[in-house]
Amino acid sequence: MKIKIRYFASFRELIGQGEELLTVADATRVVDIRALLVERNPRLQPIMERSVNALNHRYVPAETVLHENDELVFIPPTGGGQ
Amino acid sequence: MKIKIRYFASFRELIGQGEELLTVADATRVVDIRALLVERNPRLQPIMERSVNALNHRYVPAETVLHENDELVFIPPTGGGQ
Amino acid sequence: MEPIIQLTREPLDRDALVAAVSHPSVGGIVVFEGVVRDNARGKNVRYLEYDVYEEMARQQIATIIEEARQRWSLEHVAVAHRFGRLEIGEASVIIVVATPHRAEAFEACRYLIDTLKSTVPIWKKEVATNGEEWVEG
Amino acid sequence: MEPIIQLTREPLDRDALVAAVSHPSVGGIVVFEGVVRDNARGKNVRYLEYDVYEEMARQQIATIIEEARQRWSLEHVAVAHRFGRLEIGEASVIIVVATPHRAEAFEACRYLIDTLKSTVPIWKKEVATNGEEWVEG
Repeated sequence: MKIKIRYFASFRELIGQGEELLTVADATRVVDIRALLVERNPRLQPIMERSVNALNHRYVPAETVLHENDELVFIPPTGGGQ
Repeated sequence: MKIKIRYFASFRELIGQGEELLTVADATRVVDIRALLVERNPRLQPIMERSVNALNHRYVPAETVLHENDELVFIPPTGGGQ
Repeated sequence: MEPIIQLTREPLDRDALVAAVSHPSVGGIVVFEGVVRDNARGKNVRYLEYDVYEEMARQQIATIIEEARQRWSLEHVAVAHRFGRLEIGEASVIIVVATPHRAEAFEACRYLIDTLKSTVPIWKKEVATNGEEWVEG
Repeated sequence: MEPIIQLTREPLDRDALVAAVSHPSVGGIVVFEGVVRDNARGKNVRYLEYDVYEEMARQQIATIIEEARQRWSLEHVAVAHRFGRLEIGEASVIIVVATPHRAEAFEACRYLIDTLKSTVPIWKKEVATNGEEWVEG
């Protein structure tokens, strides 16, 4: 099945693009994609560790299972400024 | 000696004027003026009881002694609105 | 900067007050604006009349700004209060506090309006459909 | 009224936002405005770049406004956030809360900006004289 990943902020700059389509196996979880991206690009590891996950515009735990056409985004820490 | 009394808000409306000059004995205290005004105009009593005193633009206790040319104001409760 | 203190019969100018406290080191601005409501304590308010003991109000506002400046290391503060007749929806008071970080701006602005209401000699008369009254407390 | 939520590259319009939440029942308006500072963590900031995950940010802002509306019985709220490049002194965010009494407006406005900062997917890059960095926390 296909999912879409969108990249923002430091992810977008490190990866060099704003989004990509990925073909993954059924029952793939968010945590698997996290591991896959870091394996593919080890420089992502520090920011991935500080990021949470959004699936279809909602925060979700890393164990969440993906479905066809899902939109996945890794959310680095927000809240710049006090 | 002469002192000036200025009236604001409900005082001004009850007394019908914005200020008056009063000739008083030496060593007259604020509390004496309070009593004098209420004696002269008993309708002032309820608002006088809820008011504090300002002498020359500063809050002062009722026991404060007056001096020539002092400006005395009775301050009803402020703070309309929450 | 010197704090800005305005007591005026004219409409208050929010933008001018914010501009006056703006500075490159400012990161957060909190504005409080008190507005004339159409109702109070079950009455239909037609308009308000504010009376002010101007010389003392000015001194008293300067005093509470000085307290706030020391407590929160404020630099940029403006306090404006209108008096005379005010219609529904018009601003009676505007307080602007600008600080490097927002927490201080919120706390100082709240302190200023609460302390102004309780200690500055400004009084409000509500003229309602069924009579008028100087409002206390 | 429906809360106002704006995410835009254009300069934010404080007066339009205040006007949008004004209503005859309103007695207190609190405005928070976040402004680009010329310094941060010892660096000289040249400008900021805001990135936003727009669809989710809009939903998330709607969610936190709904929480605030229930908690403080709010009716009149506007939240606007700018993105793209912002210069020193420009407003990145404006939150306006208008309520019958001021306590609720202060508390809700503070809650909204604090919660927005921690939960809404908007990121800030500081471009300083000695390099650039996505700011966290």
